[in-house]
Amino acid sequence: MATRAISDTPAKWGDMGSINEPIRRPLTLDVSSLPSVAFGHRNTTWLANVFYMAIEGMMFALMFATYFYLRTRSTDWPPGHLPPALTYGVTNALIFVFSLAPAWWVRRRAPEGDRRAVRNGLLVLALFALVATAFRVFEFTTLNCRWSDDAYSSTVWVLIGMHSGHLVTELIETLVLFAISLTPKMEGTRLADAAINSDYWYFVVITGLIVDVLIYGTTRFL
Amino acid sequence: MRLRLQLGLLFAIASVLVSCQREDRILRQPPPANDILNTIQISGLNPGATSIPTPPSSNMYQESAYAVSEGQKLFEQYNCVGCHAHGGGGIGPPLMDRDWIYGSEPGNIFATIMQGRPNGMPSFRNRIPEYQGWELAAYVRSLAGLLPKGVSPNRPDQMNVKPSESSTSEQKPTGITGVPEQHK
Amino acid sequence: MNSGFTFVPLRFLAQAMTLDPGHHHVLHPAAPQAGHIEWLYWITFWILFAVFVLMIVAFASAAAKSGVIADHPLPILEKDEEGDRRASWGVASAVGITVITLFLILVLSVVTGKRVEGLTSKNPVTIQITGHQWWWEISYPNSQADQTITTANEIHVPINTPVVVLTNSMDVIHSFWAPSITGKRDLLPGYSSAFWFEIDKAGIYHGQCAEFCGLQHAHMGFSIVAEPVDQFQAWQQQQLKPAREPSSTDAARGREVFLTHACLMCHTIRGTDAGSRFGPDLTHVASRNMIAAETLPNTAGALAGWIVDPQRIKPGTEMSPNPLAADDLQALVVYLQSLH
Amino acid sequence: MTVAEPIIANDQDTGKSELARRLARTWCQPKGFLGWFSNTHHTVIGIRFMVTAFIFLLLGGVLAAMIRLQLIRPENSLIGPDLYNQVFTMHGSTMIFLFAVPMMFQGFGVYIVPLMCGARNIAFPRLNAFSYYLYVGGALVLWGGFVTNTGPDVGWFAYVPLSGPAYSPGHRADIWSQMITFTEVSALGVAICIATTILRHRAPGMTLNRMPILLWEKLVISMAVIFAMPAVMIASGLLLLDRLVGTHFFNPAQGGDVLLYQHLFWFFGHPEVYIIFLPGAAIVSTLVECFSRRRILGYTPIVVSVVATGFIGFSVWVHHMFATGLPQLSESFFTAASLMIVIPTGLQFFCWVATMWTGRLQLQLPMLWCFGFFFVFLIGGLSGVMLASVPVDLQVHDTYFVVAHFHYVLIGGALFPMFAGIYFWFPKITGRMANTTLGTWHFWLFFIGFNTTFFTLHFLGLRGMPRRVYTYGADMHWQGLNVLASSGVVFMTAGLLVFLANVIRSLRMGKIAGNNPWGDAGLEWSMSSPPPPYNFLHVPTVSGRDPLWEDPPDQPVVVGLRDDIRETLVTHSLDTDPQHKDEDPGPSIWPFLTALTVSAAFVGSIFTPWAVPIGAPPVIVTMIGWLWPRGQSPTPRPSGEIWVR
Repeated sequence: MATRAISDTPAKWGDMGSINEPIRRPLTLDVSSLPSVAFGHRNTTWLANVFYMAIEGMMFALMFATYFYLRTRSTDWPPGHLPPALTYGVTNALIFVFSLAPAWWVRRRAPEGDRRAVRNGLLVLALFALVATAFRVFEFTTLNCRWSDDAYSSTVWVLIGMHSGHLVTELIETLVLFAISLTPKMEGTRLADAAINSDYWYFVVITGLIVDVLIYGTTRFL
Repeated sequence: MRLRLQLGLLFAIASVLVSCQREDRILRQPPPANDILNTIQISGLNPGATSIPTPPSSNMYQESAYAVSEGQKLFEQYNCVGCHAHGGGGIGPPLMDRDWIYGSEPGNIFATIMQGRPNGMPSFRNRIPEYQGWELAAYVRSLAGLLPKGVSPNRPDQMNVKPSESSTSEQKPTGITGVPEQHK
Repeated sequence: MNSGFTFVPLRFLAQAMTLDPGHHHVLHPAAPQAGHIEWLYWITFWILFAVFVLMIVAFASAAAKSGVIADHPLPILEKDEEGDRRASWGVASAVGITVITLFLILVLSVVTGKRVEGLTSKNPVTIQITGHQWWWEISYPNSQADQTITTANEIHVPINTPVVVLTNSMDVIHSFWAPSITGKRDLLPGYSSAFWFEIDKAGIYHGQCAEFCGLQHAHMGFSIVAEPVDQFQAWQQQQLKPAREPSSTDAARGREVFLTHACLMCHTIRGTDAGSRFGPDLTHVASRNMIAAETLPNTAGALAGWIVDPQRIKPGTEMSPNPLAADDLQALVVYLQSLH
Repeated sequence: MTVAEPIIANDQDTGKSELARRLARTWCQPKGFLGWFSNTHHTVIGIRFMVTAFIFLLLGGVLAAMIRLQLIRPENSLIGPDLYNQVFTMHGSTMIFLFAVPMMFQGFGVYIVPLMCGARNIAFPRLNAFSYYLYVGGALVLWGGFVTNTGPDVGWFAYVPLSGPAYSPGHRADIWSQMITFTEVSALGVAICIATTILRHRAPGMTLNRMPILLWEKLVISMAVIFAMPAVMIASGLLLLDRLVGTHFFNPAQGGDVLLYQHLFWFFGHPEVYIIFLPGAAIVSTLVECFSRRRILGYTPIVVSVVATGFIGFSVWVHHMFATGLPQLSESFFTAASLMIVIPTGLQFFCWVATMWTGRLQLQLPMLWCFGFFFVFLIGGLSGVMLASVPVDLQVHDTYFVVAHFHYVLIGGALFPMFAGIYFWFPKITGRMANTTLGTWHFWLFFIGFNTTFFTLHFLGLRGMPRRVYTYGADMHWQGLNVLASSGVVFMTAGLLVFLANVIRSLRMGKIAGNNPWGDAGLEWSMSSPPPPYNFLHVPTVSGRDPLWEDPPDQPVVVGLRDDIRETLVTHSLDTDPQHKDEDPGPSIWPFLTALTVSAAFVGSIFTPWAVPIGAPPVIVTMIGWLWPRGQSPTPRPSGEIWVR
């Protein structure tokens, strides 16, 4: 399947002649030779996804700010609780790191039009997301606090809850894309969507790691 | 189809009414009405034998979120907490469970508050106005989950030792600007 | 005023223009701090007024100079490099003037801020003000517990003496504001903050809660009674005493009513069994000018009306209605009015 | 693909050519009851946004009239404190969340941005339609609550702890918080659509330095929305959690903090002011240019100042919190920042004056409204300078002085430009001119009424009248001024009635407008009025900042976009080189269904947390229905086509 960069297929300006010459006929910019699918930053959905991540990232940033703001209002941290247990949290962090591999794979193979690779990559990614979600459920049981205990506990629960929301959303999205990839509809823009899905997974991983640092790290070392 | 429309309409009207009642801030209390205030309960052995007092208008307090929240405030103010804790019980019986020695109807609880009961429950007759008795009764019933969810206080922290939402004694002073040095 | 409502605009305008007593007015300062702020207000006002006039003149003359009347769109003007360059210079210098003006206002603001917050005297009076829905608890803390004065809604201060105010709130956010004295300060639950003021003219100044705090936010006033130091000390001595014993049978009966009804569930009268802190301290209630957080004058009639049906006067107030028998009510009012 | 027939310019699109017929067939929107809910064309959704928002302007106005009526005399018993608190909360929330942002940002933006860009539709039209339905859902939740005595009564800012579980029993504050979620998701959705449209669907040749100022401002506002709205969603979300599941974010007894809420709220709240004001300034810039009959003077400084406003707007939020007693250093910083934001706004004012000064000003009806804006917003801006100073602010904060100030800023910055914009684009939207005589009456009635009401409030504030009081004592001597203020309501109401009469009359018998009745330069005037469903017969190209004024008559047009599927052109964000072609997803009922399921989950979560797990599956199902690829293009795309990596 032929792939060519944009610079190779410039839109053709019709013969414009000189502006000063009398007008003979309307001039045109012929775009019929332009491609109808774009990968990477040229894709409009990619841009929307960036905006979406900006919104979500802003929400996470504000929750992080809330966490540190409430930290200043208490002398000991965590106030009257044991820090959350490490087992599931660290396991999940490792899962996140390893899950970058299939995401990277999908992102790389999608522009090649390699539907089989994309399908398999999505499946592996979905499995990673599924395992991470399962561990997340256990993670909630080892936080050593209940959200209704005090402000610290509420923040911890909401931070990890917010991230779980993203995790589940991403899991569903990956599953849906996987389902599409089993049909012949996985072509063109859908492949681009699969690549964008990987971008979003990176975002989920990065925010997840920061949340882990806050929940497991700052409670021990701050 | 028409039936469904009618049902829908009925449901809409009902929900409007429920919502209006639930949200009503009862600022003007009806005058006291119950003779029960002046009858004296001698023995606790025949609960409910005498006439149970009835609230001034049915469900007025039981279905108003405002009344329940006022009851919650009074529960703290009048130091009910001292014996019943935040529903968990202590010197007095717990109020969160479903065991009722003197009955669980609003009227029973109202009578308990107003008349007092043997073994420690004091009488609040003449101490608190009647409507506050009803508000307290409504709140106590909400502790046991006997009220609709939309009415009960939202925060499930009855068991917390600290007051639910007020300032504590240990506070961080802040923003002290322009105060003489010796005060800083 | 209620009955005399007429549509005579002139009358209302005339009334609007009359000077009120000047005890609740940003531009009628009675204290150095409010005075500094008034000075800043006026100097900023005149600077900005000049800006306003200049801008309006600019808009009007632009309209007058270039305005044409035509129903159909006129042709587009050719580019006029020279005119645009001159106009750009105009814009640039206007921006420059704006920057200078703003800088001037910033300096004035910071300087005034320092003057408002600076304090020289070393012997302040300290007052703890606690906000409640919807009244103010005032206390004059002292290291000895029995020397602490607690009162409500009426703040007595000596003149020409700095007063340090410690703030706190028992429920929601309130804001302490006496416009003739100084700017406002929020009373935040969970925070205790402090500020100060000083009054140099004796008088009674009005203040009001300025942060929306619920149903009766409108009726949450207070007053500041500024008096010479000796009067203030006399007042302090009086306040320190326990409540005076009833001197008549009516008053004695009134005390009985107080102690056997709902009153004692919320109020304190030092020297009696009533010791609850949920409502204002009534030990010296008769010494205050107003009741119900500056809503009613402290007269027998108003007091009786307030006791019987406070919800008519302040709907939503925490005070419960007390349907007392007429003679009980009479006695209670006599008793309360004897508590000087 | 080449177009066989001769190419006709956009401004001669009579709808009769073969190409026009084919495009109309391809881009047509479904009809009928279900079709109404499936429509995804931006002009339709934009008009719906504007009409709905205008209805809420009227409703909010009724509430304002109730407030003024209650305050007309001391100790008035017309409206009790309970209802009054609901009324002023509803007034503020309605005007900000249901009128100002949906009208100025969403409505105008959705309608005008694709037309100004030279695009055939907005980017992500389904997301756009979804945002509209969600906005309506939020509006219905808020007003449904109000008519069932569940209207929020905690102020439009809903400060904790007053709005917390202990002091706001029932569901009134929950309704407010959830309305925020609805309207903010809606605004965020539209922000993504508008920003993407501006960055990806501009006509070839409309490089960044040729973008109309209005597009610049829409881009900046979209960014401000994207970065500011999450703050209020966090604030209201945490409030909701505190109220419904017993978290303690704002409970001082358990380590929570009441000021945290204020920081979060105003971190959104102040950029919000610019989100409301910048569209107004954009309209004024457009109109000043058009009616001065010359290029606007100082294009680059204006653009820079708009961007600067967007940035500085994020660093002034603490001036809403001076009275909380923050450290003096931070007070000085925020005073300086608040003063600094005057500079870009002042610069815009100077550029407008200079443009008019050097131009050939035609004082037509929309321009009259612009002059109203100059006067009113100037006063608001100047009193804003006073408020930036901490000592003055401590005196007049939370008084009627501030009420007067922000009505001058918001009505001046949004409502006056809005009417200017309505009269200006009315011919484009409806195809008919609005009546000038009625419009002039409308202006003077509204202008006089507005100033009577709100200028008076300054004095009330200085006389110590706090905001949000349901009544006041006769001994405060506030009645005279209050009566004067209330009398202005009569004029404003009369003005609005004249406006409605004007709209109804002009829709039926207004003069036929033609393509470009004002002789403006924007691309939106190049097609017939109202625009055809495909907007542009040919996607235009642009060679100057003011296309219709500067472009030669033989300015090239884009050919080669297919007319049998909804193909759109994607260009480079900076230099607008054509990059690739995209396909508009077309009408769909799924956005509406998704909005329904999302609304159900949001509303349910007020009553029980279980609504989230129970409500999520229907949301997921409808989302999949929305995004699932279905159908085939009428003619399949050639296999082995060229992709861009």
